[in-house]
Amino acid sequence: MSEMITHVEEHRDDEASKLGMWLFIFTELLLFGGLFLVYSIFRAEYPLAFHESSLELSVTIGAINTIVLLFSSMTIAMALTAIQKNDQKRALIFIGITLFCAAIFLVNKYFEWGHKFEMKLYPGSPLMPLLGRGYLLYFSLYFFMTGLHALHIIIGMTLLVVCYFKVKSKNINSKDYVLLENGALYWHLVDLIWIFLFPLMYLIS
Amino acid sequence: MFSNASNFVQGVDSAFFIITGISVFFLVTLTATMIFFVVKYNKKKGKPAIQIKDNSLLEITWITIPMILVLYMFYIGWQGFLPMRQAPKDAMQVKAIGSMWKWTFEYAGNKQSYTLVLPINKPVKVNLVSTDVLHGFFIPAFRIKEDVVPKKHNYSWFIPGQLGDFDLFCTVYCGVSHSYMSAIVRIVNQQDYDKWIAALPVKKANTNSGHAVLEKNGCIACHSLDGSKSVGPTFKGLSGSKVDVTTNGAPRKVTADDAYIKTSIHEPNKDVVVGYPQGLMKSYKGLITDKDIEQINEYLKTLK
Amino acid sequence: MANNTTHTTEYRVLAKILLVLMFLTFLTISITSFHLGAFTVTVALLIAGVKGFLVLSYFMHLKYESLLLRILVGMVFVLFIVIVLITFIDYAYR
Amino acid sequence: MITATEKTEYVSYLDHKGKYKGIFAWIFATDHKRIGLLYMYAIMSFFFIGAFLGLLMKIELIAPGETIMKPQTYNGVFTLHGILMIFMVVIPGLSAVFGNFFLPILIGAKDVAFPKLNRFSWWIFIAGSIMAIASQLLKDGPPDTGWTFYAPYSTTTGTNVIMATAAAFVLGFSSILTGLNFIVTIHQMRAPGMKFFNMPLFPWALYATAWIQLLATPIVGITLLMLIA
Amino acid sequence: MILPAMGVITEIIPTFCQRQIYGYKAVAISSLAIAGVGFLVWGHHMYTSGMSEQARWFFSLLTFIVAVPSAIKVFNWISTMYRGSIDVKPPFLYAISFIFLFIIGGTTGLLLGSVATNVQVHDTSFVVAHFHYIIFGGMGFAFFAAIHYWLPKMYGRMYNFKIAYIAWGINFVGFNLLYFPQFIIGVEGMPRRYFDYPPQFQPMQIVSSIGGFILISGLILMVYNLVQGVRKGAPAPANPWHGSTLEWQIPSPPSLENFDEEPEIKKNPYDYK
Repeated sequence: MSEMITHVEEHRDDEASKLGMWLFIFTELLLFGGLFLVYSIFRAEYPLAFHESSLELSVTIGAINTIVLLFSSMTIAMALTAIQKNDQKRALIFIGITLFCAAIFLVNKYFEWGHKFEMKLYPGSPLMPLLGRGYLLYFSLYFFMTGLHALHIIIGMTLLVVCYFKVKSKNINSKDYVLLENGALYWHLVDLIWIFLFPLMYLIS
Repeated sequence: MFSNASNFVQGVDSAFFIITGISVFFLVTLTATMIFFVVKYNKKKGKPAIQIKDNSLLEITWITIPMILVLYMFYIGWQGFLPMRQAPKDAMQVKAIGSMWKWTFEYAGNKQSYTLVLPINKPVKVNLVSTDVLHGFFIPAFRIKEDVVPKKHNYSWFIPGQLGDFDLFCTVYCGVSHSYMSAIVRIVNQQDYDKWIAALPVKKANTNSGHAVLEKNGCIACHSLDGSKSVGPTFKGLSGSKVDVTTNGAPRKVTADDAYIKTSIHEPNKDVVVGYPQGLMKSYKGLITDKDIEQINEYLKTLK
Repeated sequence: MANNTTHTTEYRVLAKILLVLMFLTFLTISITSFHLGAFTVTVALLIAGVKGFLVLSYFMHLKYESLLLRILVGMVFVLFIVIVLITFIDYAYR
Repeated sequence: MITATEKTEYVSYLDHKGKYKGIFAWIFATDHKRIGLLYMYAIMSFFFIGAFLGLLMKIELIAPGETIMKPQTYNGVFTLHGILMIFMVVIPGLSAVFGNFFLPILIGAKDVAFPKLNRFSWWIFIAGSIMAIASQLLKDGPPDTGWTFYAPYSTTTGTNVIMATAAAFVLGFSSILTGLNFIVTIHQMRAPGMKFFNMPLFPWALYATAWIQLLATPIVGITLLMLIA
Repeated sequence: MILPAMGVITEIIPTFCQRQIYGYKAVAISSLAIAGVGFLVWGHHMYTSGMSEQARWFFSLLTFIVAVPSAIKVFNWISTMYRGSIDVKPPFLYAISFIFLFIIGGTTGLLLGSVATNVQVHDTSFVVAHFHYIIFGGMGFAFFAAIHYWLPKMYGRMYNFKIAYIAWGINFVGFNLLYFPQFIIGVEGMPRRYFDYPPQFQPMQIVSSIGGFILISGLILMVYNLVQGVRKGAPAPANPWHGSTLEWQIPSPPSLENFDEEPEIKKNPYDYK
């Protein structure tokens, strides 16, 4: 294979994987979009139950989590900036902060869920059939959507941990940082979903 | 040209014939052209192919013509359909109840029948109700069909125009005996109808609360109350009897006491009665409360 | 660095965006704590939309991406809105 | 310009010796042509199972009443026929087999944009298919809802509907990844000088299909999930 | 999902007519149009489910509109045959029977799309027949066309033509016998997914079942022929059909990375001779 072709293909690879990442983000957005649609249909059907159920959620924890996620989203964007400026040390710090924020988010989520379980507010609990179908739907959706979101956080964290070590071993550098870029894109997606999840689940009542 | 079994036959059938006519015309001409080309420009004739690129005028023609035709077909279809959703206010009201797997028709004055008997030339509005899952209310001869959706109001209306018996089918797949969920629609003269409705007994309400629980949860669809064999074992004489069951593949005999009935509701696939397939019933754990089960047990004891 | 056309966003810009986002979050929380009925939903979703737009265009660098990608992202959102509208038109009238 | 004359070192993809031997040379292949053939073998087998089930239904329907099977079996048979044919034959069908094999060739590329992802989607496809078939054989009996899983009937039957829906979900994921791969391939891997309107029409059709797969599958997936809820 | 099938047919027809496709851009853009509108027509499956009038109107219209780009494609295929030099080989036979079956499937689709007639035929075996004409007659036959067309390229071997013609004949007859009667009983009111049915439908059911047996024997014969071709068929040349797209310019079967050199790209996609 000639030298020229190799060069051309490397050039294209980065663009390709970024485009691929974006396409994947589209499907993710529509997946959650579909869930939002389901949510709004059931909400229209059982307005009262949804209203009362959403009062059970703690706005404080939700708000803290929102801020934590927004902050982490910024730090990961900064990590990318740092890499682009060939500043390895700062990049590592920023990725570290992001991972730390993600951990805080999950811990918060753990306490929030634990509280729900204590109050027997989960699908399949003995309390649920007594509350009626609207409540059951609300909490099913709540656990499913936040659960799916938490799953995305974990996937995103794994991706960022990989990025962290690759930055450390200089496999990600100012010349080749498409993996970090994609990881960051994914992390922003997680943030983006939460931006919509938070008001819908916690605030509107 | 059209039968006048109901007032919709003409609208639906004329739409049907026009669309079919256009379709057949296209099918025949296009196929004929295709075969003609295959023969005429066959390679065996040895003529070389002539390259022709596109011709905008031709392209636009065959975008426009189908477009117009399609819009026309849409229009007549819409015209045929419109009256179906506009039931006259003075129409006679009948309630059709679809449940697994039978149709029940309720007339004014709490009268119930399993055959839909209607007077000729009189508009009827059929209110469709489902007690369990989706069903379909379909009378082919009348050209009407509506889905019967649980917990939602839906209706159908028509003016029967011909005496005789017609088939009524369920068109939405609803389980094992879906294909047996049919009924007869009988169109009679006004006098015969009056006579028939007068003879129809008023429905006796079953006030037993256990019975109500069974009905509400759709148990009776599969478990008969009169001893006949259905999808599942009958309830008649069940309470206290000895039952042959298969537990984890091993046959054994159990007494159908209260505990057995509770297990059967919570874990229907644990003890499966011999002669019935496994997996047909889902667990009702969490759907029927312990209190309801007590009432069911009380009621079953009365079924001897 | 011919193989990557990504724009480098300065730290300062990112920090500013974060401040705006935080502000919007508090705005949503305070607005929804008044009971304004159907209005609340609209405002909350509107603010969420603005936040989403900011995240997309600055954090995700969409502002500096190729036109193709921007059109695609726009189309996905338009598509989603169309689906929502269809569902609700159907839902509202049945 | 490449001519059909064979070069001395020309080795066809079928004879190529890679890292793996025997059957693993296929299962671990990243070559789009081998993956295309893998899809073809799988899909043809499912097609014949499906066709056989269809034949069983036709035998049953040859006369009114019970001919060779019970109603419950019949319902299971047409459900399995639908699931097999729709999710495992028709939806992947042409695009996975011939799209994989010929898309890169038609646009003058060496392979698809993400060969490993391509192999991964085949694995997922097989995993989903195994789940779909397993849902028929496990102890609660085959689902009897038809391939559209009409709610609310599907929520009241005691059969393995959840497993079957999950299988459809997994298969959908596979087709999303394939669609994604094709779109990126068409955008980024065209041979130098080939514009969009220089592509043959088969890639065009695949391009349009890939977008549908990418955008419609998540929504369909959600509606499936709604049925479980 | 019919789109790739149309794509395959658009490749096969020009090759066997020795002509380039008529109206390249129209075909390409109609693909996108079908994809766009097709995305929104899922609603036509739920007419009778008591959906709102507005929504019924909307979905019916969309369903009709899909017909237009499909019709454009059919017209373009047929005019590609005009003044060509047509070489009737198995892939071409499958391709034109695809067009035939697709027209039937498509026009019966119009009957389903029209709200009035939909009420009559929805959820009957008419739908089953329509569905199979589109999916099996369309997708399936396009799949068979594609196998017959590209098999020499994939394996570098050729199958037996005579058996391929016979298998095609059996498939075509069997297919129509199997599904056409279902249109008739569908209009008469036979609901789908019925295990049992009233006796007036029996004659057509028998015809249909016989068609089923014929079709499956044709399929078995076809696959047998293809497998034999792969195992011990005569070696196939690089370009057996005198095709004019890129894939025929490389050896059969292709090498691992398809092109040993960067291919030269021509302005017209059908100029590689």
